[in-house]
Amino acid sequence: MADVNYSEAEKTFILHGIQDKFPCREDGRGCEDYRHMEIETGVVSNTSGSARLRLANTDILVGVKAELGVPSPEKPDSGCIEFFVDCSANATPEFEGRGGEELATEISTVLSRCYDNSGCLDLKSLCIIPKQQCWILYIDVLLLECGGNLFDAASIGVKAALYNTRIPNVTVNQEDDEMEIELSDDPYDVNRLDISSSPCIVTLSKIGHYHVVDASQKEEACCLARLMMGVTAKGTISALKKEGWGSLNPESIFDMMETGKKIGQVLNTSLLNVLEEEEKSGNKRKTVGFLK
Amino acid sequence: MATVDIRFVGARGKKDNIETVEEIQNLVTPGDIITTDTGFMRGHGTFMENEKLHASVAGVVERVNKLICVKPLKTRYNGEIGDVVIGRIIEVCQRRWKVETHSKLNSVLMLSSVNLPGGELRRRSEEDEKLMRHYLKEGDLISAEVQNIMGDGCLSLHTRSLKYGKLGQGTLLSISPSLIKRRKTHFHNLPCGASIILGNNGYVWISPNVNEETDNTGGYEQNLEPVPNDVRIVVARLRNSILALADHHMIIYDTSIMYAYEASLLFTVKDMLKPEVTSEIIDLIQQRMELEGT
Amino acid sequence: MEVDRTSHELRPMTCELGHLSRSDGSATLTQGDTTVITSMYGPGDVRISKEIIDKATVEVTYRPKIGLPKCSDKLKERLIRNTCETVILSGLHPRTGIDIILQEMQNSGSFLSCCINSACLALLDASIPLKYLIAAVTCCISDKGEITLDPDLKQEKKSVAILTFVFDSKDFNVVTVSTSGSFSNEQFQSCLMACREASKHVITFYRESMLKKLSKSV
Amino acid sequence: MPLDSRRICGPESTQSPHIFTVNKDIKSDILLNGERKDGRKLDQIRPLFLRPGLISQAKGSAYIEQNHTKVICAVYGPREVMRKEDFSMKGQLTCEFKFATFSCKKKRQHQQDAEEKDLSVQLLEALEPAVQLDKFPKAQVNVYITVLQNDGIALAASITCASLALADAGIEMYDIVVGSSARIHGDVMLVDPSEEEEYRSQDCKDVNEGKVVIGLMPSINQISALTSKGEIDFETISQAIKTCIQTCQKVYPVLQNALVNSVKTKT
Amino acid sequence: MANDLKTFQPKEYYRKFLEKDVRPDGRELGECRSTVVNIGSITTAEGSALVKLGNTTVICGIKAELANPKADEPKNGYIVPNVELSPMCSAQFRPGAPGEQAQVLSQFVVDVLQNSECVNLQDLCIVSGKLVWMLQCDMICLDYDGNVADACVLSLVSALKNTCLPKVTVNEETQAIETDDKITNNLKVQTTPVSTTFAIFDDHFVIVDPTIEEETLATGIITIVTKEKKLCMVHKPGGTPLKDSQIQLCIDRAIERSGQATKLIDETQCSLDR
Repeated sequence: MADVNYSEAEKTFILHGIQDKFPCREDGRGCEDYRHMEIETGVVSNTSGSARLRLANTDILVGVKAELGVPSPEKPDSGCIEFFVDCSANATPEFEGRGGEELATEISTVLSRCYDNSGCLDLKSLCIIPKQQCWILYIDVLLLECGGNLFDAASIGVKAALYNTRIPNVTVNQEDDEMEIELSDDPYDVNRLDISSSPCIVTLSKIGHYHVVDASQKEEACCLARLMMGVTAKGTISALKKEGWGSLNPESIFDMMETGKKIGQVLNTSLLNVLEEEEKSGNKRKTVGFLK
Repeated sequence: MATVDIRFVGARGKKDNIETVEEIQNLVTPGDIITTDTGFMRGHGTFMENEKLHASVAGVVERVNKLICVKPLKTRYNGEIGDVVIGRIIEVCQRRWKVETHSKLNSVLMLSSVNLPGGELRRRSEEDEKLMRHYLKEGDLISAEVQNIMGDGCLSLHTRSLKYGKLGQGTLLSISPSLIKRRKTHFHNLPCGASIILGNNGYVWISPNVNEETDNTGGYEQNLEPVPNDVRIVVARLRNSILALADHHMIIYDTSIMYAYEASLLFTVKDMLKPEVTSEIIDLIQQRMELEGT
Repeated sequence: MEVDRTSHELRPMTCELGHLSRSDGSATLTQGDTTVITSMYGPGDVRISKEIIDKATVEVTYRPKIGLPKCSDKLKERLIRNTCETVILSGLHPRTGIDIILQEMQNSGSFLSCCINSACLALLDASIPLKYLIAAVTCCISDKGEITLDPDLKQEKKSVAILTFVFDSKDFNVVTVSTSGSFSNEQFQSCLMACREASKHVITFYRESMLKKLSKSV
Repeated sequence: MPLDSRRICGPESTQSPHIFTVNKDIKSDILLNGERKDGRKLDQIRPLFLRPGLISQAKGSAYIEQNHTKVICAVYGPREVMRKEDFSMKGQLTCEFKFATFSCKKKRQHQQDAEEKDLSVQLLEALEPAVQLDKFPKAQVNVYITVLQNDGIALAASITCASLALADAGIEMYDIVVGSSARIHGDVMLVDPSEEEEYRSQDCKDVNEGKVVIGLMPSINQISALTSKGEIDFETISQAIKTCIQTCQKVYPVLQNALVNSVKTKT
Repeated sequence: MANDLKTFQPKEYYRKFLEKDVRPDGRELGECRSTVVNIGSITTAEGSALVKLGNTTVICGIKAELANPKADEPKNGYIVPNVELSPMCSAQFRPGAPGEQAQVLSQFVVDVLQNSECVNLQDLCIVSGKLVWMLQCDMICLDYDGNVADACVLSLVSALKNTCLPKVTVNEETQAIETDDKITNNLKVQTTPVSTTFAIFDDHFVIVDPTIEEETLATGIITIVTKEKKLCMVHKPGGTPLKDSQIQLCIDRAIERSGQATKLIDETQCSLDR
């Protein structure tokens, strides 16, 4: 990430702001407030599902492409989901060449770990013929601009894109021993994914003795250790990861987890509400796309 | 109490460009012929070809007597002698610091052009050279004045006045340099309880009020005491006000900032992050400016 | 052990020296149909990371006819490099680099010895100070136990073991040995003897080639 | 995959014979009548064998064996940083995590795969808080981990092994990091799971199936690494973390002992 | 004092010892370091062995997989040996693709396997032209204290002797591959190649089983691989020219060593079987 060296005094200013009795962050938020988010689904026409998320000036585009493939031998009766994150050099010149690779693999491993259980996304429903044919969901996350809190933003984008995903209906005809697959080409004869229990990542940044959500880039520079949690709408935790070069007291980890769980539930519900609302507005809605 | 402010793009309020934007005069794009008259002098953003003066950047044509320039809408900072700038130390070198000032090249602050603690006219000893990182280290912010522009466009800075120097607690914003209005003074102690420095390079520094009598020491002694909560809220509100102004391409100077600040008092600081709130604030400012004719 | 009379001789050798204009020394050596081109540069500049304080850095690059160099080529490269390093008086050129590049043109048997001989000729051509000359000879043992010197590809295929020896021109001691296949100690000894005899011819050939080259240039 | 010209290459595609096993045991529950298959109690760890300082060429090294889990670690440095572009007054720590090709049931690749890269990062983040990086400015300490055989808890064993090797190398640290792992199975917690007991995403359908790995600095009571897998509710995961902390505290004296003994034999 | 000489003039230091027919670590010139073989310790591998020559440690693991044979050799299986000099074994190796030394050693092991014919590749055939075994043998060096080549060969041969393959058949009707884990067969190892490396010091001292220090100071290296009483490789890549008598001495020593090593492997193997 774009690493700017901040001065002691600037860091102290942020630190004290969070430690205050009535916490006031640089932009006036409290410790548990997210910045303004805007989301739009169905922005890329040649994907099975897509979404674009702006979280303050973090900008993320997610595309889902469903393709037919062979299930892996270890789990023959379910489909696959694969994450690929691309850190565009548009976001910061440091990502040029292989510069963004490290961050990209980090985001994609955390995402795939969040979705690596059957409760969060039912991969079995993606199987067509066990051992032979299944849907593989390729999820591409493109990072257009970084303004902090990339993990949360990426996971929200992914969830929205999955909500938007439509997979063509498939009928299997059995002739003798040969299985034949027929893809429906009716654009309305489609299946949707159940994302009601898909997780969103909540990153809690430990700054001084307290923790905040949705840290800005400047706050990330002050933070010693972060706890990333994949939280579902039910409040279960699908993945947990401590990150950063500092260590954490067990007590504060439990505190952070408590906060994360609470915020994660709010985040999931608000996201689902917005997505449903957007869908209701239906065809009247004009795609805004990439222009502001 | 946690808040998650999320919405879909379609729910965004109507675009504010319904009012027809006034046609801007003298707007040119690269290659446009500005004049065929050979009596003019070629300034920034222009070039001569076949005895005609062409624009080389997109922007507004400006004329000062015989000199014609094109001022681009968005650009890196082009330094001028006497400008107040804010910069961040990025490297400590031999007898100089390299400073990032959002200009084309990194600016230079010589050890000989800073005030050192303990007297303005002290000689720089070898001891001082060794202590350079002690005075200013990587990451520190300074306010300074452009002393000189070198052949390659690199700015040489100085802090030889007590109002310049290392900055303490506060928050830094970066906006387009062309939005900063050039004024007599760029240091303002605002009545609401905070100070701002409007750097010509587009960097704006907001900090708790400084007492000019006692605090102007060049910043070598830093006050790291916690800032009171009310002041902190003022700083955050000012930050959001300035960003709102910059977002709507309004010129930034002390009056416009104060207007924005006063207009924003209707809302909580947190709400100012929402786009509809900012446009409402901007509307209020525009109305007030029209009323007062500024 | 009987040594086949007709197979006691080496195949005809021809060489061309200094025919590459850009390199400091070059040689194309043909033994039978086996052909190798060697060019060499140096003593010259060397990358700082590879610089050795008290002697020259000898580097050998071997390029096969097709494809990228594989592990087996690396082993060959190492063998040739160590052999060349032994003869070069590298202490005379500290902190410099001597690069030897070998290009396979055709392999029709006894390939390794052709490589080493051609490298030696290139070193001669570039007038690099050497301790002594080296001569490489290959022989193979057939399943009946017959020893054939300087075998071609067909003979190599039929054999149970192939041995390559490199001798110095001073005492005709063994500088390098490389073998494949299995054999008894006695077989090893008789091959060593046979190759040592033949290596003297190689040295004579070097002498003649150099004479030819010098008489041309004079 | 492109042919690797720097290695001896076999045929392009191969298959493990175990895919085709006919008389495969049907995957039963990991607990048999409420007991673990290897007869351990739920909170019982496997016998632990530790040995610091066995690689003669390395600055520090350690070997850890927990039943069939075998991990070896070497530490080199502090030595000069190869790439000098980033100036820092702090030292650098790097970790390379590798499964030996024969260490798992499935054949591993020679090159580091995505999982190994991820584990390298996790290991680094577990160790970094413990190492006093400011004691070797501009220099680098390299930690190399090879898992010779994986019978569960590869990461937790690596964390313990690596911190032991760092201590053996005389690198200044705030504390030793002890790793431990637990398998969550419904409302049961299996400490130190074996390979068979470890969590695999595909054969668990319910909530509260998963695993937790932590790295603890026991004497300053700080957690330096924490990861989990599987969908788990809040109370259970908190309980699992607490269980792991207790396990670490139990293992800690063994580590101390091993280090003290190795110092004794050296002098 | 002795340590200073070792640091500043290591050659002189060694010479002083060798002139008295002893080496700094107390060995005689013709004495090998203590050799330890530990067979079958890795249970995830089909065959494995750990070998220690003094400090030098190499672990070899064999992973068996199924593959299609080459069209021109329908009955031959594959043995794919690779030597891995991981950065953990010495400060001179860096992470990444194998360096020159690792490549050279890998090829050396391939040559030894080929020359000694220690495994008949046809023994690896399951169905001719269809299915054969591929044995991937990885030798990972854990501690690089000289003479890794000998340790690699020793570990590979021990691991091969330890290798057990499950019974695999191809069902003739369905063409499906069927593996039976319960029935395993030991791999047949026909010969026991043993490699012995000598370092030549100062053009006339010949020392066996050199350590890393001795390897760097040596003026030449000669490796002899024997199987039983026969030679299957004499490898001397340059270095000091040797007289015939010196080579002969090395060969005799190598044959002697070969006997000891074979006995060691067999004894370890036996103790395992019991």
